[in-house]
Amino acid sequence: MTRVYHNWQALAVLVLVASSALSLPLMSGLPSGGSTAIIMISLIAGALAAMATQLSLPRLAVLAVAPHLAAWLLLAQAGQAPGQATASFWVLLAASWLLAWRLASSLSAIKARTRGVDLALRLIIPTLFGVWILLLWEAIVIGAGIPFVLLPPPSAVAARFANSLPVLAADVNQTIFKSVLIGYVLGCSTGFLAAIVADRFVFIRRGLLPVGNMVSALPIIGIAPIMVMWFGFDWHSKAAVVVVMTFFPMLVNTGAGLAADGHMERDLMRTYASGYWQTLAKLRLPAAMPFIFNALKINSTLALIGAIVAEFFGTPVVGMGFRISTEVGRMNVDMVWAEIAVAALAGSVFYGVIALAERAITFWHPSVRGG
Amino acid sequence: MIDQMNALASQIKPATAVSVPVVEAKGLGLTFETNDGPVHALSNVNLTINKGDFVSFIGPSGCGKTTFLRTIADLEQPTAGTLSVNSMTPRQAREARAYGYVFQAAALLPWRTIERNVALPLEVMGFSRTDVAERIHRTLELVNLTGFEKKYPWQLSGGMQQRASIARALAFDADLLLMDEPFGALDEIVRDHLNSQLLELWARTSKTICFVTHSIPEAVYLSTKIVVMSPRPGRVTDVIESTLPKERPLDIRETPEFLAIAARVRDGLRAGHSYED
Amino acid sequence: MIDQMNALASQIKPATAVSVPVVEAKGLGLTFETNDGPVHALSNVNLTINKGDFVSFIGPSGCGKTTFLRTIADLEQPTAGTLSVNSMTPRQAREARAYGYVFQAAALLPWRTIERNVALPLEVMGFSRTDVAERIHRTLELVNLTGFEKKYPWQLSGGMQQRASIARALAFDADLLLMDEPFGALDEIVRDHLNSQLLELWARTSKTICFVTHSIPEAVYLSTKIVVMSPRPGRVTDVIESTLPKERPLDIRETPEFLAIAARVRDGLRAGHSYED
Amino acid sequence: MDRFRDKIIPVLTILMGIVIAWYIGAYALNAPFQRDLDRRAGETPTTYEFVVKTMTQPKPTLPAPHQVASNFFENTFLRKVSSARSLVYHAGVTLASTLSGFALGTLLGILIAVGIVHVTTLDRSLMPWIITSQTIPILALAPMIIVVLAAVGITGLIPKALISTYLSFFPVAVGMVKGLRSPETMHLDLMHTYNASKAETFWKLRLPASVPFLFASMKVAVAASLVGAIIGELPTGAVAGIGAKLLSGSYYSQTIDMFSALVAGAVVAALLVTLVGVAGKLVERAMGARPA
Amino acid sequence: ADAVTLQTKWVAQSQFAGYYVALDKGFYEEENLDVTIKPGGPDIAPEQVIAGGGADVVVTWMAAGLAARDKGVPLVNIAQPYKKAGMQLVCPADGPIKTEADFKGHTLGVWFFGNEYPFYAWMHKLGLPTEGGPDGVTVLKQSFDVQPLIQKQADCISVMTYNEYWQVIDAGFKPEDLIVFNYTEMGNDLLEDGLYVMEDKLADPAFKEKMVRFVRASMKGWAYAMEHPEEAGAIIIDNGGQDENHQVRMMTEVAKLIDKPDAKLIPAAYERTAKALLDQKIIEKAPEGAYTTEITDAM
Ligand SMILES: Nc1ncnc2c1ncn2[C@@H]1O[C@H](COP(=O)(O)OP(=O)(O)OP(=O)(O)O)[C@@H](O)[C@H]1O
Ligand SMILES: Nc1ncnc2c1ncn2[C@@H]1O[C@H](COP(=O)(O)OP(=O)(O)OP(=O)(O)O)[C@@H](O)[C@H]1O
Ligand SMILES: Cc1ncc(C[n+]2csc(CCO)c2C)c(N)n1
Ligand SMILES: [Mg+2]
Ligand SMILES: [Mg+2]
Repeated sequence: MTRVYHNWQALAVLVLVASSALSLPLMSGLPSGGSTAIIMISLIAGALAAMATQLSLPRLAVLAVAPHLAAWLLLAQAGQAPGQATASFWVLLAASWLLAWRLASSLSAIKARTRGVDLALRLIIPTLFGVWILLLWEAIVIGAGIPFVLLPPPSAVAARFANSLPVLAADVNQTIFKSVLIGYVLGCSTGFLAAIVADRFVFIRRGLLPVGNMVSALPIIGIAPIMVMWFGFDWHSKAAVVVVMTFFPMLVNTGAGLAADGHMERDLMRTYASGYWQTLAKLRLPAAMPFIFNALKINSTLALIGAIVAEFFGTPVVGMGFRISTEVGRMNVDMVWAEIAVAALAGSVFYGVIALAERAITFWHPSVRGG
Repeated sequence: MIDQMNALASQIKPATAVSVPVVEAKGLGLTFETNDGPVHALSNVNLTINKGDFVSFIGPSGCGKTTFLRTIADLEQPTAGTLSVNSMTPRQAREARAYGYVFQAAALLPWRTIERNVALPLEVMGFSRTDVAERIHRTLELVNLTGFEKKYPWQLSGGMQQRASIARALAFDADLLLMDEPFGALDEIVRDHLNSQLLELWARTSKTICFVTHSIPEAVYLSTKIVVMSPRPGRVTDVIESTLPKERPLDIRETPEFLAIAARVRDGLRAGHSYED
Repeated sequence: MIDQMNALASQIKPATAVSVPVVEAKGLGLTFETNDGPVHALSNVNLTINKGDFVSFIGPSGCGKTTFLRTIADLEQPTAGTLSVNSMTPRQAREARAYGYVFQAAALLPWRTIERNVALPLEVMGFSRTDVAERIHRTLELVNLTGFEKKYPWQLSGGMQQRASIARALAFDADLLLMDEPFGALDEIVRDHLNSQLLELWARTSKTICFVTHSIPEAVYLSTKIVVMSPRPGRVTDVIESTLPKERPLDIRETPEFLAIAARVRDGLRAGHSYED
Repeated sequence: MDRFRDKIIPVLTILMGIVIAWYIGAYALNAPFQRDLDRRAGETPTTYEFVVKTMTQPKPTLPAPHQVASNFFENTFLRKVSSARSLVYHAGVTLASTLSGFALGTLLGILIAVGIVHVTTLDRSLMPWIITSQTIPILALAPMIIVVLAAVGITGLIPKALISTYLSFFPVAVGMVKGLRSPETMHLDLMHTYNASKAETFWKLRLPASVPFLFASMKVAVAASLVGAIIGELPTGAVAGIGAKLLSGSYYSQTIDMFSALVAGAVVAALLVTLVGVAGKLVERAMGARPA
Repeated sequence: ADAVTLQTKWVAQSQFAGYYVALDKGFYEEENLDVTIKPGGPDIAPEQVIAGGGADVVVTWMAAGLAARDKGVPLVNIAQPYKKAGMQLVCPADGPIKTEADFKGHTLGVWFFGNEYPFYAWMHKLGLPTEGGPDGVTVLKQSFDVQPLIQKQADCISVMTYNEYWQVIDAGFKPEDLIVFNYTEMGNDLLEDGLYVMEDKLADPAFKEKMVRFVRASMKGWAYAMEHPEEAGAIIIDNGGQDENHQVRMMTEVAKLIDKPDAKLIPAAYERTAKALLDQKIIEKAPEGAYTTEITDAM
């Protein structure tokens, strides 16, 4: 029973490869050749290599090569006759994907002995996942012949990306380094200061926190056109949207964080007859750090979205939001996706930097200590 | 280390006990208002603690031991009677930094190393840099934590954390020590060890110590005065003045005198006890 | 309630102790791999626990008591030697639901009432509805919690929670009880009370009990066998067979025989003790 | 009485402050255009007349609170609910896609969290991508999504709901991963000693333990879902919904209409968040949580 | 009845009155057609919709249509209801811009999303760079309203004769307060709202015949709308339009652009449009077969 459980992907691959033989060729109108044979053989080899509860290193190596070789050849086939994929193409694609899954699960089962191996696994496994999303996307778009203007294949996006670096750089400069960063810093810091003020004066706290809680649930993005009206076309209005979007999460989270220190710790400071600012600096702000970082993380994605969407309502002719909306109108869908890739990349880096800072600063928190 | 402390203790003469009241409670009462109705945590407590006393509080769970200590520390406000600390209100005493408090849990700040934790009250109270360093060194040595200065609390065992929190309360040399079950998390041997160290310290510095415990032998071993409390409402049912000498080796615990006091405490305890808790 | 149990106990004859090994450890070792390097929690432990034994484990903090119990329960995997439970591997024993485990903290699920908490293992093990109801009733009565069935854990005092967790471990009538400092959080009076109840239960049902404690009197009072452990690496330094009779009134604790055993345990303990923890 | 003093008065004071700031802002922002108008018309009004004029423009840069209030009142209470001019109607449309997106998103989030907690492969490979997914400006993609889905014949409520789903699954997934991992080791060990299966551990331990996390993240998710629905309505041709109202308002610079649409959005948001909060409280109460 | 889905370029307004009137008055039904009109919106590209199969026929501007064709979406113009372009650039008379010579160094508002081509063609003709600086013009992506003019964020903005121009007037400007650059009058006009279908579908005679009926009914709708602007406005409001008076006025303005409701494409205008796009390299090769008169000829 457990044997079957561990090997179900491999078994399924064998079944799929066999059944793919029924509906050859891979592309209608394209004769099956040596490449089809290699695909099937490598898949079978991969499946056989995967037939074990614990995978040895050579088996793992075969498993690492097989699905990717097969997928690569499949893509090559699809490229020769776009939109002509037959059932057997899809079946073999599914088989390759199952093998890749098996590879990922055997990699995740490895208990790393050294830090280096652990780090490598931490990077390889999610990368594998990402690579397969792109592979499947490419195969589906090309195999099924989806119109370019609806969804371009990743390869076209990558090509466009490489060819448009100066434009992309200018857009990043406008949207990220002006609107997002400035708005983010302003919004987060004013939100933080407001939380301190609210904490200092009970009356303001009682009034402001419920209102802040309310407002942070509102669809603030709706003010984007109004901000453009008020602050003009350039990045100032985008930064203003970002400020408003990031202000309230920071206010609310910092407020919650300042209430999060233990009663006993607060009593401890009282026994020292510690003053407000001393208690704040030595106890309450450090205790609030996990909450503050939570807001910084939430805000990092909000800021990006806010700035890009605000560019839909008027902008100089540069910027990521501008490019996205303009290039859709020009049917340059590959450029749109290149811009999205940039946004995802920038957003992930932004998030990653904050996450690293969090690890460094809240090193003491159980969630960080635990791994 | 014990040797070293003995040496110290013989150099410094223990202060002779003149009856200066440090804590005076008269008709003290404290009622918590909860949504289930009022909880009478303390009721008509009359108690005088003199300078140099070592007072243990013992009683079943929920009888108000912690509440009484917290009231002394100005962490709770009495709802009846009067309470003075060093002839001041508890609030003035707190603001004069009259006492050190050891909580039941260690309550160390996880983002500070052990030495920074001990430094915390010193920073707040504005001690000089060199003084701080010297005091950290001295108190950590006292609780046997030398070598662990740079560790974070979670890197220490529960017992070591507890000792660090005691060091923190000792660091600024308050004359009154309030200790709420400080040795609850420790095993018998470590407890014995810390008990004797605490006695040494007390004998040497003539501090006044209020000490909450669940252990009868511990109470008897340590105290000059044992306060037995009983719950609902929390009140003092017995105050036992210890007849044991100030010098107490560990094996004093097998003497008939010791056992007699222990038996009296046990009876007092049992009387006030309800098995439901 | 004690009377009632006494009545019960006199009806049921205690099973005569035939030496059937329930737990057998041979050269048992367990090393944790941590990023600071390996921690030798257990090393070369040889121990046989027979059916009907009441075995106490005592030793300084960190000596591996919990780890040993967890290894028996198949919650940790030994890295050396062999361990059998009811002549099976620990894993098979666990899958056969051979034991009940009482954790150091009560570990009640806060969203279940006391009776639903006791029902938890019964649900998992697929007892019938009526059987479940009957067992809840019986075990809650045994630990003196009748009337608190519908209460949530936070509505009970620490001692009552602890008793509920004991009831939960008793509910499915495993022959082997593993108890990790079950009375650590209780005050002396409640502890005495529960100790005698546990003894009654044990005498009546001839269960095998493994019991971790920090209290020397408790260990001596309860056990037929006391295992003294010492740390770094965790190992068994002494196994003391108790010469006390099976019938043990509370005042047996003042007899010379009792004190002699206690002294031997204390010596064993002190020998293996390191003040660093 | 205490509740009044400690809760209501401070909130009212803050709201008052906001309204006053709003009036001042309305004057400041509307004054320049009013000056232009007067100059072109050759009028020289008194200060009082001028102030009144800045508060009564038909298309002000920032409408005054009373303008928004009366517009909101008119379009909410004085119109037939079925009429395309009724804010209730538009709020209803938005609510429908918000709720369906929210339901889908919550379900998806829970499923992902269950997968991540139980399957190591998913845990290792999925988490970074879930975070990346939220850095994609889905809102900027909304028009394309609407078009692409229309190409496969999916129109109406579903595309909007899918955008809401995309935005709302994230907080639920993250919160539930935390929640499902929140049981203490001791409780997990307890289940292990019972030889409980993964499923039993899930139903009896992990799931109940995750309930507070679930409701906390559902509060965030429902707000995100509303944003998704509104953005999804922008490119569907300004047919119906709060987003459509915002769009057609902006299309004709009808700032008053836009603001009252925003107010409607705020009311819907407050309602939804409160509802989730109350549901959470009820569930937790039923589960025996200690009253605060 | 034969189903036809029409995707318009923008939200329901009198710009598309002919189609809504034809639907409302039953002209489509008379031709045995079951027509669905999908309103557009900001950032809905009709070219994308039709490429994805979401519509049978779309209303779009020729520049966008040809650009899409260049990108591999084979759109064919089958009818051209709008004879003249409605785009113009307006500037406040008290501003810095009085003539084309004043543009240098100033900021101009432009609609993007496929509507920017006429503007760039014009600037190309004037030899003005559009990257800003003292010798060129600064371009702003303009929102869908006239706020940039009121807020003085741009020196001139794009308007349609039938729509935004009147919003400027409504905002308190008098016609004499405005300098107007009309693309048609300047001879810079590129063809606007035309009907486009996918080339491969046209190969099917049944589809062609269906389109003949569709265009015929639509133009009947247009003719009716031009005669009854009030009624057309009301119909638009019934279909989700806003502001009835505005829609009626829009209809009368649109009528001027339609001129004669025969939907015939004027080849010269087509050639000019194609050339302007080629000159700016918006399209790479001269379009071939991008229009057909077969449908309008068969009407
Ligand atoms: N903040 C509070 N609100 C309401 N009741 C309280 C509060 N603090 C304590 N009590 C109640 O007051 C009584 C005394 O509590 P206290 O903590 O002083 O007991 P204790 O003697 O320290 O018990 P333990 O030995 O368990 O620590 C208890 O019944 C407790 O429930
Ligand atoms: N999961 C683990 N990883 C690493 N080390 C561990 C782990 N669990 C226990 N240890 C170490 O193993 C040793 C034995 O621990 P164990 O919990 O068995 O002690 P114990 O005798 O139960 O102590 P206590 O009386 O404090 O409960 C300790 O040094 C502890 O730090
Ligand atoms: C984002 C966006 N902005 C402007 C236009 C321009 N436009 C083209 S036709 C039309 C209707 C005329 O009133 C308008 C405003 C657009 N399509 N999309
Ligand atoms: Mg207490
Ligand atoms: Mg232990």
